[in-house]
Amino acid sequence: MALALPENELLELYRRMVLLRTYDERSVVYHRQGRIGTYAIYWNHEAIQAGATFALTDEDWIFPSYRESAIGLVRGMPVETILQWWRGHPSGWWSPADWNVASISVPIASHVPHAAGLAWGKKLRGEGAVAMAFFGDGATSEGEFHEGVNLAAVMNAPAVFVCNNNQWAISTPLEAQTRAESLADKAVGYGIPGVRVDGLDVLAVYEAARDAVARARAGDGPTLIEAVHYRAAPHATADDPKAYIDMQRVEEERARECLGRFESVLKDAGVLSDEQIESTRTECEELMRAGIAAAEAEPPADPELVFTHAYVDPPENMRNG
Amino acid sequence: MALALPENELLELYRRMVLLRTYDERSVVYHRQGRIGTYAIYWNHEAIQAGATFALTDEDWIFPSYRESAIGLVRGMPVETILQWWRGHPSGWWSPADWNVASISVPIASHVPHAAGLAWGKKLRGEGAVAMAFFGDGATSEGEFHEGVNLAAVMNAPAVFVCNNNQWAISTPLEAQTRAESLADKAVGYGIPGVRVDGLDVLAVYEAARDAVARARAGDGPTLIEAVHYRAAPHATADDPKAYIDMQRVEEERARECLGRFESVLKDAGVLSDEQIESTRTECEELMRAGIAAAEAEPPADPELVFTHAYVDPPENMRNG
Amino acid sequence: MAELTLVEAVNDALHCELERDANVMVLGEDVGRAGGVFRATAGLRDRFGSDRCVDTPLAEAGILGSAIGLCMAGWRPVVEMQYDAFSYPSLNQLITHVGRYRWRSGGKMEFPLTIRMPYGGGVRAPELHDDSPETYYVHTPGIKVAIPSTPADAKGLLAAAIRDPDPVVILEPKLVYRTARGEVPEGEHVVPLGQARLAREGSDVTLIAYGAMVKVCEDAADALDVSCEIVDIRSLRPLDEASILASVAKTGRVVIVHEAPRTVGFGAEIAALIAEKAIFDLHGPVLRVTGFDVPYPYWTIEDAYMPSVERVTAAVQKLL
Amino acid sequence: MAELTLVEAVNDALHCELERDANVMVLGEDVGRAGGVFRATAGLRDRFGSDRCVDTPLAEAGILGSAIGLCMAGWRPVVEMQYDAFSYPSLNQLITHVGRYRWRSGGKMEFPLTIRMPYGGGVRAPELHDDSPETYYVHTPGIKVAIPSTPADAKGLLAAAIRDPDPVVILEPKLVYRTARGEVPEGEHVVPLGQARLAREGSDVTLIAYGAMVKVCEDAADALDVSCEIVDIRSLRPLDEASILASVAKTGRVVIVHEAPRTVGFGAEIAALIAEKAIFDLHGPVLRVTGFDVPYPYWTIEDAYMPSVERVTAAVQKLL
Ligand SMILES: Cc1ncc(C[n+]2csc(CCOP(=O)(O)OP(=O)(O)O)c2C)c(N)n1
Ligand SMILES: Cc1ncc(C[n+]2csc(CCOP(=O)(O)OP(=O)(O)O)c2C)c(N)n1
Ligand SMILES: [Mg+2]
Ligand SMILES: [Mg+2]
Repeated sequence: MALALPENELLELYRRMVLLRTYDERSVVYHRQGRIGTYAIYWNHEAIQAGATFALTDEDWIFPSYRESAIGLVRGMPVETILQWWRGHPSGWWSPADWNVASISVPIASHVPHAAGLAWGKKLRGEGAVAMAFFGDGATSEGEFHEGVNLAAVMNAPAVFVCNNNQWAISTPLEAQTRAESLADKAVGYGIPGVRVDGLDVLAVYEAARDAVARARAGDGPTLIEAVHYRAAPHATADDPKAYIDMQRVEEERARECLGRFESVLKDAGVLSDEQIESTRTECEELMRAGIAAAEAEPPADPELVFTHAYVDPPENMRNG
Repeated sequence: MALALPENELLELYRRMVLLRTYDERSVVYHRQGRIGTYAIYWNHEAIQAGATFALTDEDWIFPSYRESAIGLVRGMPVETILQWWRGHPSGWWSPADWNVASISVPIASHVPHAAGLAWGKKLRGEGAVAMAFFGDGATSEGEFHEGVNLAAVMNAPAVFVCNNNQWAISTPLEAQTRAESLADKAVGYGIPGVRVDGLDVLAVYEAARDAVARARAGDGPTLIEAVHYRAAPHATADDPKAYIDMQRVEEERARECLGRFESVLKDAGVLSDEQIESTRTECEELMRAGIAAAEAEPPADPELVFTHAYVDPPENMRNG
Repeated sequence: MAELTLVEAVNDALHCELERDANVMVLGEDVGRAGGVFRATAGLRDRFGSDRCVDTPLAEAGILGSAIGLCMAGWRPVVEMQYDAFSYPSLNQLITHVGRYRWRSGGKMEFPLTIRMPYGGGVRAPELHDDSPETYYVHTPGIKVAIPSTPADAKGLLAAAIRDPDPVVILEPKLVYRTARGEVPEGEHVVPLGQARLAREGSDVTLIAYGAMVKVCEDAADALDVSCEIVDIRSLRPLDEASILASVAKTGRVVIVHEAPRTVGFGAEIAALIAEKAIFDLHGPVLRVTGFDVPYPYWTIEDAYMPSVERVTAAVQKLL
Repeated sequence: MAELTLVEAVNDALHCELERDANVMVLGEDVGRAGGVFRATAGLRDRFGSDRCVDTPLAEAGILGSAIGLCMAGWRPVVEMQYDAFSYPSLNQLITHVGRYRWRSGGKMEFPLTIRMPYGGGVRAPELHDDSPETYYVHTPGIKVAIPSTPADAKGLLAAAIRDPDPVVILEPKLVYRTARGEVPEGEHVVPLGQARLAREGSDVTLIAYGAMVKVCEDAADALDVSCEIVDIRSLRPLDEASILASVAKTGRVVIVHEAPRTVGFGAEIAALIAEKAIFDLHGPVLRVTGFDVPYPYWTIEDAYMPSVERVTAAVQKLL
């Protein structure tokens, strides 16, 4: 079958997936080694993150949750920046304006209205930028998801809402989260298109995002994309899923993981060789080695930073304590 | 055509509509006379309020918004109790447990989760009660509407959510509230039935509610009912719609009002005579006269009530100020 | 100079600031077609268009959250919350994002948004149209809070808030929206945040208040035959500690007045400030006349809840 | 008596109270299958069934709002908020309904619900896992608030909250969830709300704290060669004013310690209480050692934000 992208782009997309995968796998190791703090594992979410963002230009904005903490990598954000976020070091707090990547959103779904507002605001200015927000299946139960998507729809804002449906919210399964057939169904209530794709098929995710971005740019408003897969790793390094997940099922899911799948697609299409696989992986591992080294080489943060940046123009009594 | 109810029930339903209508029309007069405070007019919403609640038994709970302030009348709540609420007199605060009618909810949509919880809690106890919540079209934009309906759906709670779609939220028209074709569409995202009915056809509303209540009692969970009509009166006594509504349209809508419509249906069916119309109206006007008299006869509230009821077991310093 | 009511002054400020800066926009429930339920935004939609005075869906968290995104897109949003108690659904956005986003950006981005709302009791309204939520706002890091008591300050503080690079919450005392009338400078008028107003000079007792309680203090002062100094705080954060401490040093007697419930109301912060920095200036206890730690009551008895001239004068007499 | 950690004591209390009263149920995010992200609810689902220990959808306002309905249906819900900062989406329900509904019912209905959550900093966690939200709760009328610092109190105060006829918020200091170990009475154990705990007797200075800051005060007292009395407030509302005033009368010197930002933090209320009722007992200013009015920092520098032994001892030395 003909693939959705030219060869060079397929290889770039592949590189991004490998980079994200490498970042994730190394981070779990770094955590075990005590070199980073608690970390939210996104193993097997790479097809969604790389595929959806591949439909964007650099003018477009990305609104990640903690699950997409490393998504800035697709924009060339340094590995060490993201590592520092997980190391609790201030140099991990990038400026959204530098990368058009919003800060990692920790409160579930609370960034959905931000994406709606950015998209709306850009449209009001006649600037073409699209906003793409990432969130999970659990996030769709939050009021702020509802208010944000509805507002974007009403404002006809150029936004793309990508739901990473990994079927778990920590220990809460999807059936305890919603009674809907699919999360894409929620789009109906907002009067916008809802699309359901295989979250492990990077090209399917890309195509859905490409069409959604095209609609947004054409002035046809937001789209909700549900990328369905299964969380095949713990929620985070602190989490032990054995208590609530059938590990057998997890094993099966791990076997279906998205990167290997894309590799075989590319190999079958004669686009990717074992040498390229090898070199891409080593290149990314190199980046990680350099990244963690750079992070660890950074001097400890100046405690004075407790006070800087809270205000442009701080109240005198801010330091009283 | 055959009507959905036996004659005596049709007449009782009619009486309730007249009672609600009379309460509303008299209240606007009382407000002009300075005998009650600001008042949220529900003129032409009576078919929804009387029709939907007619499907309930007294064990079932009603969760009204300010727009359904007088809905307790269908349960026999004294007129003066509701008048006192609008007069800012403490005797207007009934106990929900006495009537299975929750307190008037002022924050939009905030009572939707209460109805979900009550329905769920009754089900857990094996008690058959259904919870019916009323809210407006604007309320469907609130996060608490979303969280409440979703939770009720997940818990398979015996709840009926009645959206009074009068197409305005104060001055905000429906198209600025949602991009959805209909508000009933929102049910899809919760995996529950969504039903759209003519909010001026009391029997249509009743039948939709009857079916929803039957589903709830049968253990099939919640239903969202959208009752479509048009706000043919100001939002409240304080509001002047001329600034934002086409008064021509309002005139047309007033001509289609729901009570007269039900009267002619009943007359055509030979169920209702002019004498009965006359007597029902005078009976209700009598109730109102007695009600306002009783309210005005009540001694002014004891300022001590500022402190009573805040706690079962109040902190000592509660009265410090 | 024009004589305006407080709410007219708010409207005047909005006209001036939208005129002055094309990045300023107003959003909220019923602010456009209706011009606001108190007419605070009247005329803006006609004058500046429906893109710069926007009727939003009924969703306070969505409104405030989208305002953060609007800031990222280069706008200076002025958000109206229709009433005090209806701002609560937006508290999560306020606390977790509005107050923290600039810090998150390493100081590289600004979130110059303004949140304004009518607040306070005494207006004979149904439940939840009477709250004084200033504690929820001023306790939240990253936020500034101002409360005018006069028309001129209502205009000047709102202008300052809109121009301020940080998020500012303006609480407008709805009780005096139409009864507070006064001279208001025409055109641009800015009252810097962080400066208290000496509403009245005096020597025996210092009355500290803000919003609608300033008038209550003035009436109490008139009713008393002691010399009362009245400090109108105006800006809760940044707080003008110097003016407060100077007045306490002068009088040695303090009564703090606010409508909000007493426990950790803003009066507690003022009292703590004095207990820390002016303890040796005091001739007696620091007294608070406040709302009580109970739900705001039914309006027929709200006068028993609201700080009154009687309660303020009684407190002053205790100190003499 | 068994030696338990603070979080084990919470779990123990929940087992006892669900056993004791068939109307008590637990609901929240991940409280069932996983037994809570801190294991505070571990074992409840197996023991009492999935109807009495419920994994809810991810919706804090929906959770707290439904708990109000559960009360109307005769339940005594115990709501877990997974973390301090994740309780904010439920503040609208808390302020507009939880604190007001009994009053609305003319005192005829009870809303005996409990909201419990881990709170506070120092745990080396990502953003928004470190907040101290007590001001938002204790300022809200109709709500009671308690904060344990020992395992025995964690069990006893939670039991008291669950049995209390009014809504109670329990904030559990997660910093010492596993490091605070101590003897905990087996079976039913209730510590009445409204009673402070004299953590240590002393004569020169009174240190007033709660939660994880009690330990900081104890360490500071050990480091100092002055006699420190330590009052563990335990219950912020109802507040044990008598114990605080008695200690101040004895020492005349006060340092109040909490993690929350300073402005209208609970320390302000304590200072205001003292400035009103104990002004003539004081030998010096009332000092506060608190978090700062800034967003809670990145964890590598959080120690510069958290009140420390050094900051407490420095404050004490200022008073001598
Ligand atoms: C408002 C809020 N409530 C609770 C939490 C705690 N929490 C962190 S992750 C998580 C589950 C999120 O599940 P989902 O939305 O499916 O995203 P996923 O983690 O599966 O990617 C929860 C409850 C939070 N971060 N924010
Ligand atoms: C949370 C909240 N925000 C704002 C308001 C102010 N307000 C009162 S009624 C209303 C419009 C409600 O419209 P809708 O939901 O359609 O109900 P209707 O009044 O048309 O019956 C608004 C915004 C409120 N009461 N609560
Ligand atoms: Mg998930
Ligand atoms: Mg409406």
